Amino acid sequence: MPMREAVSRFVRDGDTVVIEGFTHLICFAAGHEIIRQGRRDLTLARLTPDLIYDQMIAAGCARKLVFSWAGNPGVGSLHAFRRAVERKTGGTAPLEIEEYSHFGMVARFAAGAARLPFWPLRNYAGTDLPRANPRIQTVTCPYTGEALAAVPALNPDVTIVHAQRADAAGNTQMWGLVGVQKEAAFASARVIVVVEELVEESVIRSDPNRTVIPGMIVNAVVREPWGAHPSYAQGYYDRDNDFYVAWEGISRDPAKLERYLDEFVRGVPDRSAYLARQPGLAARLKAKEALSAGVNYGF
Amino acid sequence: MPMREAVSRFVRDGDTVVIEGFTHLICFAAGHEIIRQGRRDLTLARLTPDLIYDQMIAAGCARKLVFSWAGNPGVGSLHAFRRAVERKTGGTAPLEIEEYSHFGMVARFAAGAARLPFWPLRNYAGTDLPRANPRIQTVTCPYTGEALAAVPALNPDVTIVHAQRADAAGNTQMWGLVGVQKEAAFASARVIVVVEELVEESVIRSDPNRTVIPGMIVNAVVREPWGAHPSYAQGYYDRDNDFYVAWEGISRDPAKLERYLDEFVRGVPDRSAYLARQPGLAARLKAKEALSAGVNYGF
Amino acid sequence: MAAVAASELADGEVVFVGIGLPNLACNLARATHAPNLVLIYESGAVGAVPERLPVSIGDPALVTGSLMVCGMADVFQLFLQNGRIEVGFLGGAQVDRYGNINTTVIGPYERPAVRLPGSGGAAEIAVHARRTLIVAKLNPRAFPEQVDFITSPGQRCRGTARRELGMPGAGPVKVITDKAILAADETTGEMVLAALYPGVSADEVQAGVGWPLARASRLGAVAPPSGEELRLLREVLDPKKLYLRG
Amino acid sequence: MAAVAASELADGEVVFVGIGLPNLACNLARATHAPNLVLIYESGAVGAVPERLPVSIGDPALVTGSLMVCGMADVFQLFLQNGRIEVGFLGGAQVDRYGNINTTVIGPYERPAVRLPGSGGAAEIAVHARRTLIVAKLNPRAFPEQVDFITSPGQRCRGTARRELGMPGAGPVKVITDKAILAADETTGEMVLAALYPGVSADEVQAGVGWPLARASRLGAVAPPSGEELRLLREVLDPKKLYLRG
Repeated sequence: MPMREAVSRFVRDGDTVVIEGFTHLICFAAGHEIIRQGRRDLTLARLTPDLIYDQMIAAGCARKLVFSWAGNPGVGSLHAFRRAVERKTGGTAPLEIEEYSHFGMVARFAAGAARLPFWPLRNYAGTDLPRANPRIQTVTCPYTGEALAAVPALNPDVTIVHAQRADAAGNTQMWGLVGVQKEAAFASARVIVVVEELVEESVIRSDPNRTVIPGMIVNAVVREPWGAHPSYAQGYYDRDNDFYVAWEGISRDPAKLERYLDEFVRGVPDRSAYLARQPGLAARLKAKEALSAGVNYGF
Repeated sequence: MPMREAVSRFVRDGDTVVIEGFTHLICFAAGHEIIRQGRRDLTLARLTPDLIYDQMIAAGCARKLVFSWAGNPGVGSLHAFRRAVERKTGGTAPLEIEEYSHFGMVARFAAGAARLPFWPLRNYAGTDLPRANPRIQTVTCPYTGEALAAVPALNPDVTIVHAQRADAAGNTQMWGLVGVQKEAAFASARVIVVVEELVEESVIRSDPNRTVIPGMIVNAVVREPWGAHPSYAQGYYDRDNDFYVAWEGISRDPAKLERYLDEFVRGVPDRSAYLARQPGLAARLKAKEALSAGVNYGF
Repeated sequence: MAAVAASELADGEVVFVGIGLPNLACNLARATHAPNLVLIYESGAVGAVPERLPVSIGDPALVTGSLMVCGMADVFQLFLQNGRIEVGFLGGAQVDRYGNINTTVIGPYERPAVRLPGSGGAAEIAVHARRTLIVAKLNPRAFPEQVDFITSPGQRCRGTARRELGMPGAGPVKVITDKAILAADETTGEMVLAALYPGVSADEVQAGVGWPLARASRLGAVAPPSGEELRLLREVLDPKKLYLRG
Repeated sequence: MAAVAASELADGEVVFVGIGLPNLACNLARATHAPNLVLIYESGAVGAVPERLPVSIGDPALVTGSLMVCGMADVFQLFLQNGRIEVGFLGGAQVDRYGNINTTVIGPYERPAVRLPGSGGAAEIAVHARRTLIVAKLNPRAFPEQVDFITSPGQRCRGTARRELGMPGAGPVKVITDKAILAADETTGEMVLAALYPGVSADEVQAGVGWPLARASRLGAVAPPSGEELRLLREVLDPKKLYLRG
């Protein structure tokens, strides 16, 4: 399914949207298409909003952000996010925030995926996080009587997962850092899978332990090579660290950020056009080969 | 480390011992060595006691069994277990039992692995299981107020995991059915890993997503090819279904069972001698080849 | 029974498969009217396409060529508790008037006459699968008015209706026997006679059931297996008659 | 600072590594006295041997050739909450008298003067790691008497001692700065001056700290980095000076 159709059918105004991926496999292609289609009032949730949510916030898609670490990893700030939260001039409409730690967000997805209303964890004693976010509660252990922290389930309307490969039915395999993608997908009412390669079912069946998301929970499969750029796909292309560094300068200046969106997001019809504007990417970022050996599944 | 030394150093009288593996990768070699070394008063825990715990119960190693399904899969009963619980003549000392469902046992290991005192699950409404086992409790959700089922953490003294391969430091990879081995190992105070093949660290490092148990939680690594027989190892050898069928006749008759233990367990010094008494195994059970392709970990 | 069970499955459904007859029924359905049935085994194999009839639910043939293999924590939390399983198959030593199943003990729990294997995954399948199908041969000891021990909850457990107990799934909707199909009455939750096999009388069915068996308002007739179904079962799916006994 | 942080690590320890200086320190320790240090990143890479200095904790170089890659649910539940992490490294915009760290906001939470990134994994690292090391440059705004927001708990949180809050880990035992090492007093939990860098006076340290700095009973001297350490840092580990600024 083309990305345009997947977003048009499965992402709606007002939805809670999750584009997951911890540094790795962040689906910028889907985020850009959501901006192009002008979605509004979204609750954007993920551990690390990263550049893609900064762009979506700048583009006015977001009403609320649910997160645990909002920065530009190794570089600095997400300035569109900061302007919205600090209510600085040049910021868009105020952004509601709901904040956890990484463990708290992971636990929220785990609860959502298991369809439990909460998840217990040992955390937050002594911190100001429960004061800032009253949804962080405690639960009493029926055996020891002790109070553990609890976070509520997160069940998104739609989760978008980028992966190395899937078959046409959405049986999806990924390797390298897998973050919380499995939990987010199982927690979600709808799932869009975006892949570097669409492969035959036989490829999936030849190594079933690598399957992270089964086709039965997937609503749309989109083939979009380089769809995670400037994030990366292990075995396909490296992270575009130069762009992450450049984002500091772009996002700090609202006018520059607008120009970026006009040129690379709103100003292109789709991902191929986005790539066509950056002809040097493959030469700079294409992955070298470091193949693993296969294993025997016979009996 | 030889199996004899691993059991001698890390399995003690009175321990809670887990030899996990769901049909697949059940470490009979370790169970037999525990019988040979005459361990007593063990609490044996696993989802499916299978033939190995039936043998350990018959040999008098067990004081208590913690489980969720005690049968001979596809064949019939575990008769040593039944005699002990039904207190029939020919049974050994009475066996204390603590019984859950599979989900309950999985949840107990999950809690143990996460070092939480309990794990919540939706289960047991309407069943007689909580009446039979008062350790099955309820926990109140802090968000919805509803009562969910809870089971207590299971933290074994020692868990024994059989796997296809590990390096000398115990970094362990397995594929095919992986059951609850990861959770059981992380829940455990001590971990013994038994493998078909000891491999170079570089083999492990070439495919890190396949690593299920990290060396840092492993106390001993034992190389013991065919150590799971009559259970199986995907890619190495098939399950010895004939032996599972034969066990019905052997275990039904306490005298036959004793003769079996004398000949194949107590009567052999180690696993090689056990295998030497069954020369046709490889011809009958050696796995055919069904290799998966490798994937690229480069960047 | 295998053919009748197979006919209860719709194409594309996600089925939690137990070993034995249910496995045979699922593979028959896949070979006939439901090629897109997704078979999930509690061992962790998803979308299995076994090239031989599996002897256990942990058979290596369920892994080779499957779509996904996951750990059991995922099976129970992400698939079953998540509500992704549409049909669960259950059997048992005892099935009672309300579809409660006993696979734990005959006699008192503390001092059983017969110790059965226990729940395995059956308790949670009965709680979570959107509907369950019970497969069991008729005889009065296997179909008592009330089971000795409720391992898997039915439509009414010791006087309390399933709905009041807050269970997500619809529970046992049908009991497929070797002589007839019983079905849960929507109002009372009681298992009533719903359809007879060819040549079987209602009295014969009553003789195998330990409670006064009511009848569904419209009594159906179970079609006999087709020649093709019999051929598949006998020649392709279970040539060694591992499960097709009797 | 990198060399001082490296010297705090013992061979064979399991370290939860953050990006930047901690990463440099860990790799320096591995290259010198602690070749068996196990590096775990919150991204899921265990036993990483990065062939280039990682730019982020999710860098692909941390995956290639690592011992294990696991999901983040495992990182936080099976490694961190399980108690397997011996050392956690933390930094922060503000560090206070009791080692509480703020990486959330400067100013009030609802209307911050500066919005910082937030906790990430820092809150749970401070709770669970058996001990944590804080790395931060001295200056009075970064070392206030009390942080604006406690993101990661120290030895005493808003009047309550760590032990009373039931946290498994020992919390921040040392603060490694660019001029001195502060250490938590075992009785009061207060960060006190423990050791001075060569040529630094206690007054200079006090000038960078927003509370009256007590002294440990025995004041130590921090050894300067060896030639070999400097060579490794400058030529091998961070030749592009990604983290070795200033």
